[in-house]
Amino acid sequence: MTTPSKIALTSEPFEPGALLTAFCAGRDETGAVASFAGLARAEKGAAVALELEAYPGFTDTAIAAFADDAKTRFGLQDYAIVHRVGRIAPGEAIVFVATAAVHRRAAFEACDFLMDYLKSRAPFWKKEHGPDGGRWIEPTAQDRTDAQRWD
Amino acid sequence: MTTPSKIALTSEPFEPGALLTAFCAGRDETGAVASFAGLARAEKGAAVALELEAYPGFTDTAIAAFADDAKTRFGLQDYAIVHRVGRIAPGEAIVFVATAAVHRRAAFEACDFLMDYLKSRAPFWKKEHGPDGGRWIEPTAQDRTDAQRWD
Amino acid sequence: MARVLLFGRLADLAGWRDRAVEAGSLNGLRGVLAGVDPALGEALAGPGVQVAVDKTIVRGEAPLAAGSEVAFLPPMSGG
Amino acid sequence: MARVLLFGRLADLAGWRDRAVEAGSLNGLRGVLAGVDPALGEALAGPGVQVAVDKTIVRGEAPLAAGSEVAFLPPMSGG
Repeated sequence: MTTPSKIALTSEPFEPGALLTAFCAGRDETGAVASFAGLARAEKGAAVALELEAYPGFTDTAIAAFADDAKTRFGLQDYAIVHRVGRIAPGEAIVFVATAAVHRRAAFEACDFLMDYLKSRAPFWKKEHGPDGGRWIEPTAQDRTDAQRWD
Repeated sequence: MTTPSKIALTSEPFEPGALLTAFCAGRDETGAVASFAGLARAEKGAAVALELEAYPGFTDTAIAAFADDAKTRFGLQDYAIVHRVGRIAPGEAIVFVATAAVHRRAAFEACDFLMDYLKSRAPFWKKEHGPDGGRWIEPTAQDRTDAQRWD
Repeated sequence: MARVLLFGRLADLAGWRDRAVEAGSLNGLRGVLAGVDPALGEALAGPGVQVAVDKTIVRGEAPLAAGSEVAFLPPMSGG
Repeated sequence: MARVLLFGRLADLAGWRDRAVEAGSLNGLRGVLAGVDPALGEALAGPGVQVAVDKTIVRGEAPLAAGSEVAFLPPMSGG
Protein backbone atom coordinates (compact mmCIF):
# COMPACT_ATOMS: atom_id res chain seq x y z
CA MET A 1 0.00 0.00 0.00
CA THR A 2 1.20 3.51 -0.71
CA THR A 3 -0.79 5.13 2.13
CA PRO A 4 1.71 6.35 4.74
CA SER A 5 1.11 5.02 8.23
CA LYS A 6 0.20 7.89 10.46
CA ILE A 7 0.44 8.95 14.09
CA ALA A 8 -1.19 12.10 15.41
CA LEU A 9 -1.56 13.69 18.83
CA THR A 10 -4.40 16.17 18.94
CA SER A 11 -5.88 18.46 21.57
CA GLU A 12 -9.15 18.73 19.58
CA PRO A 13 -12.02 16.20 19.79
CA PHE A 14 -12.00 13.76 16.89
CA GLU A 15 -14.48 11.35 15.36
CA PRO A 16 -13.34 7.68 15.15
CA GLY A 17 -15.83 6.94 12.35
CA ALA A 18 -14.42 9.69 10.15
CA LEU A 19 -10.92 8.33 10.71
CA LEU A 20 -12.09 4.81 9.81
CA THR A 21 -13.70 6.13 6.61
CA ALA A 22 -10.42 7.76 5.57
CA PHE A 23 -8.43 4.67 6.53
CA CYS A 24 -10.63 2.27 4.51
CA ALA A 25 -10.68 4.38 1.34
CA GLY A 26 -9.22 2.83 -1.79
CA ARG A 27 -8.21 -0.46 -0.19
CA ASP A 28 -8.90 -3.00 -2.90
CA GLU A 29 -6.11 -5.34 -1.78
CA THR A 30 -6.51 -5.08 2.00
CA GLY A 31 -9.15 -7.52 3.12
CA ALA A 32 -9.06 -6.76 6.84
CA VAL A 33 -9.30 -3.52 8.81
CA ALA A 34 -9.44 -3.82 12.60
CA SER A 35 -9.95 -0.74 14.69
CA PHE A 36 -10.37 0.33 18.26
CA ALA A 37 -11.78 3.49 19.81
CA GLY A 38 -11.18 4.22 23.46
CA LEU A 39 -13.79 6.55 24.93
CA ALA A 40 -13.71 8.48 28.19
CA ARG A 41 -16.18 7.10 30.73
CA ALA A 42 -18.37 9.22 32.99
CA GLU A 43 -18.28 6.55 35.75
CA LYS A 44 -21.75 7.70 36.76
CA GLY A 45 -20.48 11.16 37.56
CA ALA A 46 -17.33 10.06 39.40
CA ALA A 47 -15.26 11.15 36.38
CA VAL A 48 -15.68 14.75 35.33
CA ALA A 49 -12.85 14.73 32.81
CA LEU A 50 -9.66 12.96 31.88
CA GLU A 51 -6.51 14.96 31.29
CA LEU A 52 -3.71 13.53 29.21
CA GLU A 53 -0.31 15.06 28.88
CA ALA A 54 2.15 14.11 26.15
CA TYR A 55 5.67 15.31 25.38
CA PRO A 56 5.49 16.33 21.72
CA GLY A 57 8.46 15.08 19.76
CA PHE A 58 9.11 12.40 22.37
CA THR A 59 5.71 10.73 22.79
CA ASP A 60 4.95 10.55 19.07
CA THR A 61 8.48 9.35 18.26
CA ALA A 62 8.21 6.57 20.84
CA ILE A 63 4.80 5.50 19.52
CA ALA A 64 6.05 5.53 15.92
CA ALA A 65 9.05 3.35 16.77
CA PHE A 66 6.82 0.85 18.55
CA ALA A 67 4.17 0.86 15.85
CA ASP A 68 6.63 0.44 13.01
CA ASP A 69 8.02 -2.64 14.78
CA ALA A 70 4.46 -3.94 15.14
CA LYS A 71 3.84 -3.31 11.45
CA THR A 72 6.76 -5.60 10.63
CA ARG A 73 5.95 -8.15 13.34
CA PHE A 74 2.36 -8.64 12.17
CA GLY A 75 2.93 -8.02 8.46
CA LEU A 76 0.59 -5.04 8.39
CA GLN A 77 0.02 -3.10 5.21
CA ASP A 78 -0.70 0.03 7.20
CA TYR A 79 -1.82 1.50 10.51
CA ALA A 80 -3.21 4.75 11.85
CA ILE A 81 -3.01 6.01 15.43
CA VAL A 82 -4.69 9.17 16.67
CA HIS A 83 -4.41 10.06 20.35
CA ARG A 84 -6.14 12.85 22.15
CA VAL A 85 -4.24 15.02 24.63
CA GLY A 86 -5.45 17.67 27.05
CA ARG A 87 -8.78 17.64 28.81
CA ILE A 88 -11.25 15.00 27.59
CA ALA A 89 -14.94 14.91 28.51
CA PRO A 90 -16.93 11.67 29.08
CA GLY A 91 -18.04 10.08 25.80
CA GLU A 92 -15.23 11.70 23.81
CA ALA A 93 -12.65 9.58 22.04
CA ILE A 94 -9.26 9.24 23.73
CA VAL A 95 -7.58 7.05 21.16
CA PHE A 96 -8.23 5.50 17.76
CA VAL A 97 -6.12 2.73 16.26
CA ALA A 98 -6.72 1.10 12.88
CA THR A 99 -4.71 -1.67 11.26
CA ALA A 100 -4.88 -2.99 7.71
CA ALA A 101 -3.77 -6.45 6.63
CA VAL A 102 -4.58 -9.06 4.03
CA HIS A 103 -6.13 -11.36 6.64
CA ARG A 104 -8.08 -10.59 9.79
CA ARG A 105 -5.91 -12.46 12.31
CA ALA A 106 -2.96 -10.09 11.72
CA ALA A 107 -5.19 -7.01 11.73
CA PHE A 108 -6.87 -7.95 15.03
CA GLU A 109 -3.69 -9.00 16.81
CA ALA A 110 -1.77 -5.91 15.75
CA CYS A 111 -4.60 -3.60 16.83
CA ASP A 112 -4.82 -5.33 20.21
CA PHE A 113 -1.02 -5.21 20.56
CA LEU A 114 -0.86 -1.49 19.76
CA MET A 115 -3.66 -0.73 22.21
CA ASP A 116 -1.96 -2.66 25.01
CA TYR A 117 1.15 -0.58 24.42
CA LEU A 118 -0.71 2.72 24.17
CA LYS A 119 -2.72 2.06 27.35
CA SER A 120 0.13 0.81 29.49
CA ARG A 121 3.54 1.95 28.30
CA ALA A 122 3.24 4.85 25.89
CA PRO A 123 4.67 8.13 27.24
CA PHE A 124 1.52 9.83 28.50
CA TRP A 125 0.69 11.20 31.92
CA LYS A 126 -2.90 10.86 32.92
CA LYS A 127 -4.93 12.79 35.46
CA GLU A 128 -8.48 11.90 36.41
CA HIS A 129 -10.67 14.82 37.40
CA GLY A 130 -13.57 13.91 39.67
CA PRO A 131 -16.07 15.98 41.62
CA ASP A 132 -13.47 16.40 44.39
CA GLY A 133 -10.46 17.33 42.25
CA GLY A 134 -7.81 15.60 40.17
CA ARG A 135 -5.28 12.85 40.73
CA TRP A 136 -2.44 11.55 38.58
CA ILE A 137 -2.74 7.85 37.90
CA GLU A 138 -0.43 5.01 36.98
CA PRO A 139 -0.95 1.86 34.85
CA THR A 140 -3.35 -0.67 36.32
CA ALA A 141 -2.34 -4.25 37.07
CA GLN A 142 -4.63 -5.28 34.18
CA ASP A 143 -2.74 -2.97 31.82
CA ARG A 144 0.56 -4.56 32.82
CA THR A 145 -0.89 -8.06 32.44
CA ASP A 146 -2.27 -7.23 29.01
CA ALA A 147 1.04 -5.83 27.83
CA GLN A 148 2.95 -8.83 29.16
CA ARG A 149 0.88 -11.20 27.01
CA TRP A 150 3.09 -10.19 24.09
CA ASP A 151 6.51 -10.56 25.74
CA MET B 1 -26.97 0.80 27.46
CA THR B 2 -30.35 1.38 25.90
CA THR B 3 -29.12 1.17 22.29
CA PRO B 4 -30.54 -2.00 20.76
CA SER B 5 -27.96 -4.35 19.29
CA LYS B 6 -28.46 -4.56 15.57
CA ILE B 7 -27.98 -6.98 12.70
CA ALA B 8 -28.57 -6.00 9.10
CA LEU B 9 -28.14 -7.74 5.76
CA THR B 10 -27.93 -5.28 2.89
CA SER B 11 -27.55 -5.52 -0.86
CA GLU B 12 -26.36 -1.90 -1.05
CA PRO B 13 -22.75 -0.77 -0.49
CA PHE B 14 -22.18 0.62 3.00
CA GLU B 15 -19.53 2.72 4.71
CA PRO B 16 -17.90 1.18 7.82
CA GLY B 17 -16.84 4.60 9.12
CA ALA B 18 -20.40 5.90 9.07
CA LEU B 19 -21.53 2.82 10.98
CA LEU B 20 -18.78 3.35 13.54
CA THR B 21 -19.80 6.97 13.98
CA ALA B 22 -23.39 5.93 14.71
CA PHE B 23 -22.23 3.13 17.02
CA CYS B 24 -19.96 5.40 19.11
CA ALA B 25 -22.52 8.18 19.56
CA GLY B 26 -23.59 9.01 23.09
CA ARG B 27 -21.44 6.36 24.78
CA ASP B 28 -20.30 8.05 27.95
CA GLU B 29 -20.13 4.80 29.94
CA THR B 30 -18.62 2.51 27.29
CA GLY B 31 -14.86 2.88 27.35
CA ALA B 32 -14.05 0.42 24.57
CA VAL B 33 -15.34 0.04 21.02
CA ALA B 34 -13.64 -2.57 18.86
CA SER B 35 -14.60 -2.92 15.23
CA PHE B 36 -13.71 -4.87 12.15
CA ALA B 37 -14.35 -4.17 8.48
CA GLY B 38 -13.87 -6.95 5.94
CA LEU B 39 -13.20 -5.60 2.44
CA ALA B 40 -13.34 -7.46 -0.87
CA ARG B 41 -9.89 -7.95 -2.39
CA ALA B 42 -9.06 -7.52 -6.07
CA GLU B 43 -6.31 -10.19 -5.85
CA LYS B 44 -4.46 -8.26 -8.56
CA GLY B 45 -7.31 -8.78 -11.02
CA ALA B 46 -7.91 -12.45 -10.19
CA ALA B 47 -11.09 -11.45 -8.33
CA VAL B 48 -13.64 -9.52 -10.36
CA ALA B 49 -16.38 -9.66 -7.74
CA LEU B 50 -17.59 -11.61 -4.76
CA GLU B 51 -21.18 -12.80 -4.62
CA LEU B 52 -22.80 -13.59 -1.29
CA GLU B 53 -26.13 -15.24 -0.90
CA ALA B 54 -28.09 -15.23 2.36
CA TYR B 55 -31.43 -16.74 3.32
CA PRO B 56 -33.37 -13.81 4.77
CA GLY B 57 -35.17 -14.75 7.94
CA PHE B 58 -32.80 -17.69 8.49
CA THR B 59 -29.35 -16.12 8.10
CA ASP B 60 -30.12 -13.06 10.22
CA THR B 61 -31.88 -15.15 12.88
CA ALA B 62 -28.89 -17.49 13.13
CA ILE B 63 -26.48 -14.56 13.42
CA ALA B 64 -28.64 -12.88 16.06
CA ALA B 65 -28.79 -16.05 18.17
CA PHE B 66 -25.02 -16.44 18.00
CA ALA B 67 -24.32 -12.76 18.65
CA ASP B 68 -26.68 -12.54 21.61
CA ASP B 69 -24.85 -15.50 23.17
CA ALA B 70 -21.56 -13.70 22.54
CA LYS B 71 -22.96 -10.55 24.14
CA THR B 72 -23.60 -12.52 27.32
CA ARG B 73 -20.37 -14.52 27.14
CA PHE B 74 -18.17 -11.43 26.86
CA GLY B 75 -20.31 -9.06 28.90
CA LEU B 76 -20.83 -6.68 26.01
CA GLN B 77 -22.94 -3.59 26.38
CA ASP B 78 -23.84 -3.70 22.72
CA TYR B 79 -22.88 -4.87 19.25
CA ALA B 80 -23.66 -4.04 15.64
CA ILE B 81 -23.31 -6.37 12.65
CA VAL B 82 -23.87 -5.28 9.06
CA HIS B 83 -23.30 -7.82 6.30
CA ARG B 84 -23.41 -7.18 2.60
CA VAL B 85 -25.15 -9.66 0.28
CA GLY B 86 -25.26 -9.84 -3.51
CA ARG B 87 -22.43 -8.85 -5.81
CA ILE B 88 -19.55 -7.03 -4.13
CA ALA B 89 -16.75 -5.22 -6.00
CA PRO B 90 -13.10 -5.13 -4.84
CA GLY B 91 -12.54 -2.50 -2.15
CA GLU B 92 -16.17 -2.57 -1.02
CA ALA B 93 -17.05 -3.61 2.51
CA ILE B 94 -18.38 -7.14 2.99
CA VAL B 95 -18.94 -7.03 6.72
CA PHE B 96 -18.74 -4.63 9.64
CA VAL B 97 -18.80 -5.69 13.27
CA ALA B 98 -18.57 -3.35 16.25
CA THR B 99 -18.61 -4.27 19.93
CA ALA B 100 -18.94 -2.02 22.95
CA ALA B 101 -17.75 -2.90 26.45
CA VAL B 102 -16.46 -1.22 29.56
CA HIS B 103 -12.95 -2.59 28.97
CA ARG B 104 -11.03 -3.29 25.79
CA ARG B 105 -10.25 -6.98 26.35
CA ALA B 106 -13.94 -7.93 26.16
CA ALA B 107 -14.56 -5.65 23.18
CA PHE B 108 -11.62 -7.07 21.20
CA GLU B 109 -12.32 -10.70 22.00
CA ALA B 110 -16.00 -10.47 21.22
CA CYS B 111 -15.33 -8.73 17.90
CA ASP B 112 -12.77 -11.38 16.96
CA PHE B 113 -15.17 -14.15 18.07
CA LEU B 114 -18.06 -12.74 16.03
CA MET B 115 -15.86 -12.38 12.95
CA ASP B 116 -14.63 -15.96 13.21
CA TYR B 117 -18.23 -17.10 13.28
CA LEU B 118 -19.34 -14.84 10.43
CA LYS B 119 -16.44 -15.87 8.20
CA SER B 120 -16.63 -19.60 8.81
CA ARG B 121 -20.02 -20.76 10.04
CA ALA B 122 -22.67 -18.13 9.38
CA PRO B 123 -25.28 -19.20 6.80
CA PHE B 124 -23.93 -17.53 3.67
CA TRP B 125 -23.03 -19.01 0.32
CA LYS B 126 -20.13 -17.39 -1.41
CA LYS B 127 -19.18 -17.31 -5.06
CA GLU B 128 -15.96 -15.82 -6.35
CA HIS B 129 -16.15 -14.31 -9.80
CA GLY B 130 -12.82 -14.20 -11.64
CA PRO B 131 -11.87 -13.33 -15.22
CA ASP B 132 -12.81 -16.90 -16.24
CA GLY B 133 -16.14 -17.19 -14.44
CA GLY B 134 -17.46 -17.95 -10.99
CA ARG B 135 -17.04 -20.73 -8.45
CA TRP B 136 -18.78 -21.47 -5.17
CA ILE B 137 -16.38 -21.73 -2.29
CA GLU B 138 -16.29 -23.35 1.14
CA PRO B 139 -14.65 -22.31 4.43
CA THR B 140 -10.86 -22.38 4.41
CA ALA B 141 -8.81 -24.47 6.81
CA GLN B 142 -7.73 -21.19 8.46
CA ASP B 143 -11.37 -20.22 9.00
CA ARG B 144 -12.04 -23.56 10.72
CA THR B 145 -8.91 -23.21 12.85
CA ASP B 146 -9.86 -19.66 13.87
CA ALA B 147 -13.38 -20.73 14.82
CA GLN B 148 -12.11 -23.70 16.83
CA ARG B 149 -9.99 -21.43 19.02
CA TRP B 150 -13.18 -20.61 20.91
CA ASP B 151 -14.52 -24.16 21.43
CA MET C 1 -48.01 -26.90 -2.48
CA ALA C 2 -44.64 -26.31 -0.79
CA ARG C 3 -42.40 -23.41 -1.71
CA VAL C 4 -38.95 -24.81 -2.49
CA LEU C 5 -35.84 -22.64 -2.22
CA LEU C 6 -32.40 -23.62 -3.49
CA PHE C 7 -29.19 -21.86 -2.43
CA GLY C 8 -25.63 -21.60 -3.71
CA ARG C 9 -24.46 -24.28 -6.09
CA LEU C 10 -27.79 -26.12 -5.86
CA ALA C 11 -29.57 -23.20 -7.54
CA ASP C 12 -26.89 -23.04 -10.24
CA LEU C 13 -27.25 -26.78 -10.85
CA ALA C 14 -31.05 -26.70 -11.03
CA GLY C 15 -31.32 -23.50 -13.03
CA TRP C 16 -33.94 -22.16 -10.60
CA ARG C 17 -34.00 -21.02 -6.99
CA ASP C 18 -37.65 -20.65 -6.02
CA ARG C 19 -40.47 -22.95 -7.17
CA ALA C 20 -43.81 -24.27 -5.93
CA VAL C 21 -43.96 -28.09 -5.74
CA GLU C 22 -46.87 -30.36 -4.74
CA ALA C 23 -45.72 -32.66 -1.90
CA GLY C 24 -47.03 -33.81 1.48
CA SER C 25 -43.69 -34.76 3.02
CA LEU C 26 -40.02 -34.05 2.64
CA ASN C 27 -39.26 -37.46 1.18
CA GLY C 28 -42.18 -37.04 -1.21
CA LEU C 29 -40.77 -33.68 -2.25
CA ARG C 30 -37.30 -35.18 -2.79
CA GLY C 31 -38.89 -37.83 -5.01
CA VAL C 32 -40.73 -35.27 -7.12
CA LEU C 33 -37.62 -33.15 -7.56
CA ALA C 34 -35.44 -36.17 -8.42
CA GLY C 35 -38.05 -37.38 -10.92
CA VAL C 36 -37.91 -34.09 -12.81
CA ASP C 37 -34.13 -33.62 -12.46
CA PRO C 38 -32.13 -36.68 -11.35
CA ALA C 39 -28.86 -34.71 -11.04
CA LEU C 40 -30.57 -32.25 -8.71
CA GLY C 41 -32.12 -35.11 -6.74
CA GLU C 42 -28.67 -36.59 -6.20
CA ALA C 43 -27.18 -33.21 -5.22
CA LEU C 44 -29.97 -32.55 -2.68
CA ALA C 45 -29.11 -35.86 -0.99
CA GLY C 46 -25.36 -35.16 -1.10
CA PRO C 47 -23.01 -34.69 1.85
CA GLY C 48 -23.41 -31.54 3.85
CA VAL C 49 -26.71 -30.45 2.31
CA GLN C 50 -29.11 -29.42 5.08
CA VAL C 51 -32.84 -28.85 4.85
CA ALA C 52 -34.83 -26.14 6.59
CA VAL C 53 -38.62 -26.31 6.81
CA ASP C 54 -40.12 -22.93 7.60
CA LYS C 55 -36.60 -21.70 8.44
CA THR C 56 -35.85 -24.44 10.98
CA ILE C 57 -33.29 -27.15 10.20
CA VAL C 58 -34.86 -30.63 10.09
CA ARG C 59 -33.18 -34.01 9.76
CA GLY C 60 -34.69 -37.02 8.00
CA GLU C 61 -38.36 -37.20 7.04
CA ALA C 62 -40.87 -34.48 7.92
CA PRO C 63 -44.47 -33.78 6.96
CA LEU C 64 -45.09 -30.64 4.90
CA ALA C 65 -48.10 -28.46 5.59
CA ALA C 66 -49.73 -26.50 2.79
CA GLY C 67 -47.61 -23.42 2.26
CA SER C 68 -44.51 -24.86 3.93
CA GLU C 69 -41.22 -23.29 2.84
CA VAL C 70 -38.51 -25.89 2.21
CA ALA C 71 -34.94 -24.66 1.74
CA PHE C 72 -32.06 -26.85 0.59
CA LEU C 73 -28.83 -25.46 2.01
CA PRO C 74 -25.44 -26.58 0.68
CA PRO C 75 -22.45 -26.35 3.06
CA MET C 76 -22.29 -22.80 4.35
CA SER C 77 -19.20 -20.86 3.43
CA GLY C 78 -19.44 -18.04 5.89
CA GLY C 79 -19.45 -14.46 4.62
CA MET D 1 20.86 27.95 29.75
CA ALA D 2 18.98 24.66 29.62
CA ARG D 3 15.25 24.53 28.99
CA VAL D 4 13.69 22.42 31.73
CA LEU D 5 10.34 20.68 31.22
CA LEU D 6 8.33 18.98 33.96
CA PHE D 7 5.50 16.52 33.29
CA GLY D 8 2.57 15.09 35.20
CA ARG D 9 2.69 15.29 38.97
CA LEU D 10 6.16 16.91 38.88
CA ALA D 11 4.71 20.01 37.20
CA ASP D 12 1.87 20.14 39.74
CA LEU D 13 4.38 19.85 42.58
CA ALA D 14 6.68 22.57 41.23
CA GLY D 15 3.95 24.93 40.12
CA TRP D 16 5.64 25.35 36.72
CA ARG D 17 6.28 23.15 33.69
CA ASP D 18 8.73 25.04 31.49
CA ARG D 19 11.62 27.13 32.74
CA ALA D 20 15.12 28.21 31.65
CA VAL D 21 17.85 27.23 34.14
CA GLU D 22 21.60 27.91 34.01
CA ALA D 23 23.50 24.61 34.32
CA GLY D 24 26.39 22.83 32.57
CA SER D 25 25.47 19.28 33.55
CA LEU D 26 22.49 17.26 34.65
CA ASN D 27 23.78 16.92 38.21
CA GLY D 28 24.44 20.64 38.29
CA LEU D 29 20.90 21.27 37.13
CA ARG D 30 19.49 18.93 39.77
CA GLY D 31 21.45 20.88 42.38
CA VAL D 32 20.10 24.23 41.21
CA LEU D 33 16.51 22.97 41.17
CA ALA D 34 16.83 21.34 44.62
CA GLY D 35 18.35 24.54 46.01
CA VAL D 36 15.33 26.57 44.92
CA ASP D 37 12.73 23.90 45.79
CA PRO D 38 13.93 21.02 48.02
CA ALA D 39 10.66 19.09 47.66
CA LEU D 40 10.98 19.24 43.89
CA GLY D 41 14.64 18.21 44.09
CA GLU D 42 13.64 15.14 46.07
CA ALA D 43 10.79 14.29 43.68
CA LEU D 44 13.07 14.57 40.64
CA ALA D 45 15.39 11.99 42.22
CA GLY D 46 12.48 9.73 43.18
CA PRO D 47 11.76 6.20 41.95
CA GLY D 48 10.67 5.85 38.34
CA VAL D 49 11.47 9.41 37.30
CA GLN D 50 13.35 9.36 34.01
CA VAL D 51 15.27 12.16 32.36
CA ALA D 52 15.37 12.98 28.65
CA VAL D 53 17.99 15.32 27.23
CA ASP D 54 16.95 16.63 23.83
CA LYS D 55 14.20 13.97 23.76
CA THR D 56 16.52 11.03 24.40
CA ILE D 57 16.42 9.16 27.71
CA VAL D 58 19.71 9.44 29.63
CA ARG D 59 20.80 7.69 32.82
CA GLY D 60 23.11 9.19 35.41
CA GLU D 61 25.21 12.27 34.76
CA ALA D 62 25.33 14.04 31.39
CA PRO D 63 26.81 17.30 30.14
CA LEU D 64 24.32 19.94 28.99
CA ALA D 65 25.04 22.03 25.92
CA ALA D 66 23.70 25.57 25.63
CA GLY D 67 20.06 25.27 24.61
CA SER D 68 19.69 21.66 25.76
CA GLU D 69 16.13 20.60 26.56
CA VAL D 70 15.90 18.59 29.78
CA ALA D 71 12.63 16.81 30.55
CA PHE D 72 11.82 15.11 33.85
CA LEU D 73 9.36 12.29 33.23
CA PRO D 74 7.44 10.65 36.09
CA PRO D 75 6.26 7.05 35.58
CA MET D 76 4.25 6.93 32.36
CA SER D 77 0.64 5.98 32.73
CA GLY D 78 -0.20 5.16 29.15
CA GLY D 79 -3.04 6.96 27.44
